[in-house]
Amino acid sequence: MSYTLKIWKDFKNYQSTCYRNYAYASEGLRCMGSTWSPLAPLKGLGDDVYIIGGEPHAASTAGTFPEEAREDIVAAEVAGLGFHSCSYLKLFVGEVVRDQIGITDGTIKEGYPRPDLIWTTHLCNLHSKWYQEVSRRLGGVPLYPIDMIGGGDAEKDPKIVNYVCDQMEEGIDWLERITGREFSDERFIKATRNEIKVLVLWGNVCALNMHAPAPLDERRLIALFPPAMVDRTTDAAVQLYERLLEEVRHMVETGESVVPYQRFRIVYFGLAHTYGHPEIARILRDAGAEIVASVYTFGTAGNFRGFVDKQWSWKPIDPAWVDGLDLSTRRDALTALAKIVLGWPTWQGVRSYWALEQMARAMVAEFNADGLLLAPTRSCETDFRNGYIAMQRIFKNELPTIEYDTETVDVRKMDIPGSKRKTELFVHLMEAHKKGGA
Amino acid sequence: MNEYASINEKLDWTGAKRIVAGIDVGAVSSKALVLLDGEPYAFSQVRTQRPGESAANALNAVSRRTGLMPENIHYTVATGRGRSQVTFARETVSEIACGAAGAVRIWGPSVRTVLDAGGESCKVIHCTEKGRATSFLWNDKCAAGIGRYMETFAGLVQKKVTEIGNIALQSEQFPKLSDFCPVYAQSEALDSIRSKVPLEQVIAAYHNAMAKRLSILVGRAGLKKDLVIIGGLARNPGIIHWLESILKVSNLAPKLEWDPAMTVALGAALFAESSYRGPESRT
Amino acid sequence: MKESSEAIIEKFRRITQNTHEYAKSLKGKGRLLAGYMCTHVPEEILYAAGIIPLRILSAHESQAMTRSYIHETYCSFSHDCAYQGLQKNYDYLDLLVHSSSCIHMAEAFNVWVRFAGFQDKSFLLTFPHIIHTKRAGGIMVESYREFKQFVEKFAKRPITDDDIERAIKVYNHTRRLLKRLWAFLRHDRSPVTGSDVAAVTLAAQVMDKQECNPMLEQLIERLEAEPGKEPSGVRLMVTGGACDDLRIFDLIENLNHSTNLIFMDSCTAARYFWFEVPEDRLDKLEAIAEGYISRIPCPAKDNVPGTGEKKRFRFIQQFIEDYKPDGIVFLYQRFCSPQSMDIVALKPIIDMLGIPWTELELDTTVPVTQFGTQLEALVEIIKRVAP
Amino acid sequence: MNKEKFFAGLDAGHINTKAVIMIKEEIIGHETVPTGFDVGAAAQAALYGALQDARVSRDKLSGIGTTGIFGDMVQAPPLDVIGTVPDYVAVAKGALFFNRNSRTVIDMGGNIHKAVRYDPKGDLLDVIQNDKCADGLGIFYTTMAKAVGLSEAELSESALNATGNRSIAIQCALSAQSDAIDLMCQGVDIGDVADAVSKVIAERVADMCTYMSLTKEIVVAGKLAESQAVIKHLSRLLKEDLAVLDFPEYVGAVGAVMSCGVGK
Repeated sequence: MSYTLKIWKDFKNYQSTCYRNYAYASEGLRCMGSTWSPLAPLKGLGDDVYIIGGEPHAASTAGTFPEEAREDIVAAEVAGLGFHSCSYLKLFVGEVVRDQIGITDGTIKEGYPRPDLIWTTHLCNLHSKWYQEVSRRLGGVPLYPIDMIGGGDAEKDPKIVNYVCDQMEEGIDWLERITGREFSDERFIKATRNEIKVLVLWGNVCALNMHAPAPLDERRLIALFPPAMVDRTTDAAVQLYERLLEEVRHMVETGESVVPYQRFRIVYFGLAHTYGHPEIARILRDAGAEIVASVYTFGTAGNFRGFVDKQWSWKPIDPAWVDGLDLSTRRDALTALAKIVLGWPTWQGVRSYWALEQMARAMVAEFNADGLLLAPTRSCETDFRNGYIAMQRIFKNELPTIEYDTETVDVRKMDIPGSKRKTELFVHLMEAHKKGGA
Repeated sequence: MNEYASINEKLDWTGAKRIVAGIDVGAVSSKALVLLDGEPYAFSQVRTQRPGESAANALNAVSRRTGLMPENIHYTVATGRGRSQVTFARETVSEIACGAAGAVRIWGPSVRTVLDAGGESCKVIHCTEKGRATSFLWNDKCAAGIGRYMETFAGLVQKKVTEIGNIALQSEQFPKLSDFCPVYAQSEALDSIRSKVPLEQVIAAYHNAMAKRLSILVGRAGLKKDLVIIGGLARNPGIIHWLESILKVSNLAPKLEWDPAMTVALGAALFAESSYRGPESRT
Repeated sequence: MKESSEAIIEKFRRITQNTHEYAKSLKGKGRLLAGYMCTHVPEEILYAAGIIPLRILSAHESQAMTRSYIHETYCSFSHDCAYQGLQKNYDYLDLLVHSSSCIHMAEAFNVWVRFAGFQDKSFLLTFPHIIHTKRAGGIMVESYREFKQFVEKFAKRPITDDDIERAIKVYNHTRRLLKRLWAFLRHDRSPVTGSDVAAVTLAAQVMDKQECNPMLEQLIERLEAEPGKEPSGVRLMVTGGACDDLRIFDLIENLNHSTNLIFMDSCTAARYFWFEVPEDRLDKLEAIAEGYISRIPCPAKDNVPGTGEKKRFRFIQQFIEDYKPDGIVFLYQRFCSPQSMDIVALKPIIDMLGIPWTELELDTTVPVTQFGTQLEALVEIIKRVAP
Repeated sequence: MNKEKFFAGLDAGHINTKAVIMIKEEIIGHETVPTGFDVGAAAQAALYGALQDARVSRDKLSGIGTTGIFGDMVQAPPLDVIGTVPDYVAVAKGALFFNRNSRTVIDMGGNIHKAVRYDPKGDLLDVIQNDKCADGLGIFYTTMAKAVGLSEAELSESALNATGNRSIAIQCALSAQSDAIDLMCQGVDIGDVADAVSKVIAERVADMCTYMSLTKEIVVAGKLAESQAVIKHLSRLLKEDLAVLDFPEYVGAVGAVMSCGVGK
């Protein structure tokens, strides 16, 4: 009997409310940028700060309006964007070009709401160039990119942590200049604690999937982390994730799962596509194979123990640690924030093959995986493509490993036939492996 | 169609003052077009295999049809991807300039955008009312070979390339194929055998996808009206239908009296005509 | 009898054709060699320790063997460079140095380190991904310091400030000479062709600067003495990404129409040397950082915090003003996303200036008739050709 | 004669559907027809063609084993299918049938290619399938033969006689075709173009194979295996001796029979 999450609706509502606030806010501040950035500084400007983030927005638009999404991407290409650029980016810019915005509640608002400022990060080749293009198209929106230098265990490198802190500190002056508002450290510090808390709570939820049966599947995981991406600085967000953790803990205690039939446990590296492409998920499900751990859903907006003396672990961080953090000064808060953000698994893998490999090894071991599924994203300039091919080379002889191309939101580039073929083969190889064959 | 030649019976070359030829050595087929005193007289088309030979073959096809011998031709201009191999041409001009010149000669001075949908490449050309190219966009690598892949696709569905275009008109509803890359589209089409999609729908979907890809190139270059389409794919009603509906334009269908695949060769012939008459004739 | 400019250029060209042979000749002289894949590596620090830095170049050999190491959608330059490692073509290198670069070249570096035996003889410099942050200089100095310590340990000798100052001056000299060479292209009747300048510039990236500089001086001296070549034809400027395939530049100057290649804005051409490191500063590493920040930015790192401006565009507009191109060729690696993000914003500017352009999408192979047609069509448009 | 047990193997691929008729360990008839978007009809046609070739009447068939990408779609009566196996299983069994010492088979089909490693019983040890961008290599080969006006056999022939050493893009069949045509338009000798075409196919297949340890003996199946030019380059790139199986196109179909536990 598969379990139904009680908290599901509240998550959807939280997400939609955030987008509605951004789309329809009559006053207050509209802030745009990768929500894959430290968000708390924005909240130092007040509670009436509404955020829209590139990746989560593009992803949810594609999830909510597949056909619109396809047209958005085409519109961006017609507008001259690169045929091989990030398709999250193209979908996002496509909405600007078409002067409309889709909201997760299923409505489309005519007239693209112009942001007051753009606050974002830069790590891959495109992250901040994305918003340069948006800014250009909207006639020059002030843009502050933070150089998220690093990869590997950057969060342990004081020179990098300081570099990121200094940029945020200057960023705060910039925010005051641009908005003419006074920056409240009190608000900022509160938001910082919330932000870190949510990231740690999500890490705890994910780690519970180490149990068998894993309480959550990829489809739920991909739907449950966006709120943390959209705006994780609020009390509401913290409460959501506390309640989620509670509920999933209870599932584990009672041995329940959203998909109880789990013959094979799969570790997945790639942007979640099984959500948008049930036909692939179905092949796995029919064979009782479930993705129980994935670096994208876990590590994009979640923190774990990570590197402890050069050894990676997906074990969770005790949420109480967050309450104990000393955030008495602005610099304290910035430092804590820089460390937590630099500690995101997805980023540590971007520019460090050894970190990526260690994460994969740890995930396979800690989540007791029967197979490794690698799905590099064709258009992704970050770690959702880097190193993946080499990983197949490295892991293939250790456990059943399959690799096929996928895409974030551009269905035109997905390898549906190939991924179906290879998924069937994957199941076959895991069967054989269990029997002591392949 | 391995060799084909047509002739304007109303004209007679024996009395002509100026006999010039345009040779368009394309990636898939080579065409020759002869002007008599500036009027289109004969046209031929052969497969391109060895560009030099194919160019000659195209001209010979005209000779066989008309008795007009290569030595009777006063001036020849070569164009197309294989133009450098046409040893008997007096000069060469790019298919961009020729496409613009030819299109305006056929469709008139209102033409501003020419979509040349050929066998191996697609170009979008902007031009003046006098047929001078002012800018162009060449297909990106992922949109190469749409024309030849259409032939291959016809083979896979076991139809003639001349008939699939009409079959494509039979369905408006179908599961979409990738409109990013012909190889993906081909693979997805083959995969749709499994989902038992009716063949005419697969054919329609493939045309829709390729037309979508072409329309992205047109949009990217900028659609200035009037738009006309030339090249081999312009003969394909399915492509025309979907281009019209995607780009929201009309009358893309070829003129009855004019084979759009001849347009670039006509342009080359126009260059030959003006070169033969001398610089003063240049517009 | 003095060597003619042609003879000197031929020498440079031969070096670009036989980079391994040339490098091994340096090794024969007992020099240590360090290869690097991205021009953000501070060559001065290596040079100060007596190590010759040379840029790892591709071989334009169409191969698929790297597809099982790097994803399809990485540029052909990174695939080709990775292949050179897997083929052991650079095994004579004592060291492989890289600075956090675009993701594509970073993957090529990873392949060398993981699969081509460079694990224990490689160094990755932490380098800003945004070159214009206020603190970029600061963190560069810190990582240069770490790098300097590594090099000292590797070369088993201390690197003094004087060593670095000497290296800075040698490299600045090369940069000034290259600028003087390029200056010929500004004028009508240039005594040197753009494709030759491209070849010389490429050679300079794999040469010991102490051998390179005298050759450059000689060449410039000869060229200054020579009358210009035939009046220039259509002036074409290249702007884009890495391209070490000289066949492209030769093609641009060997069309049916007379053309001159007058500028190449790319990291294998102008971006490599179009800056100087301040001399005689107290803090040498700070000076180097300042110099490298003042370069024509790589599109992947170009974003001014606060405004989001692309500084690279200022350079390009200046080059257009100074070198007066009739047409522009966007020459970029297929799959290089930072480039395409720049081109989409550059086109409107170029259009406003009324300069025709075309795009050449680079792969390992050169489709001569396609590129040739695109370029001839561009020239015809510039010359307003019509029947 | 009536005691003899006849079995049929059907391999329904993307491009072609192949049928063999076997008695014991002997292939007595075979036939290939284009799949052409009607798997059922193609299967029937291939089967009856093979039966005619074997001079065996339909009712003598004791059973049919099917495989291939659409192997599970030919179940429609009157075909009495006794078993269906995935293409990678069949090709392993088939390869073992043709060569008892083989342990790895490289299968180069019309639209996809793969390599399979197996134990002495023909059971899977490892499988690798091609990347998306490497789809359609067989189709590409056929298209290029047509483009230069040669048969596929002639294409291989002229490639083997090539004098130059030309390269074309390896990104995908599309880029390769585009480059090959570019060479043609430069007036490059057809043999050199053919060689470049064969080389690019071998490059893609060889690269895929490097993911796996290829246990000896290594054999090659699939229609592309008929191209000596491709095999020459493939063996050079893998630095391995490759044995092309007899009837390379029918390895899957034979494997389908073997997989049904018959023919023993």
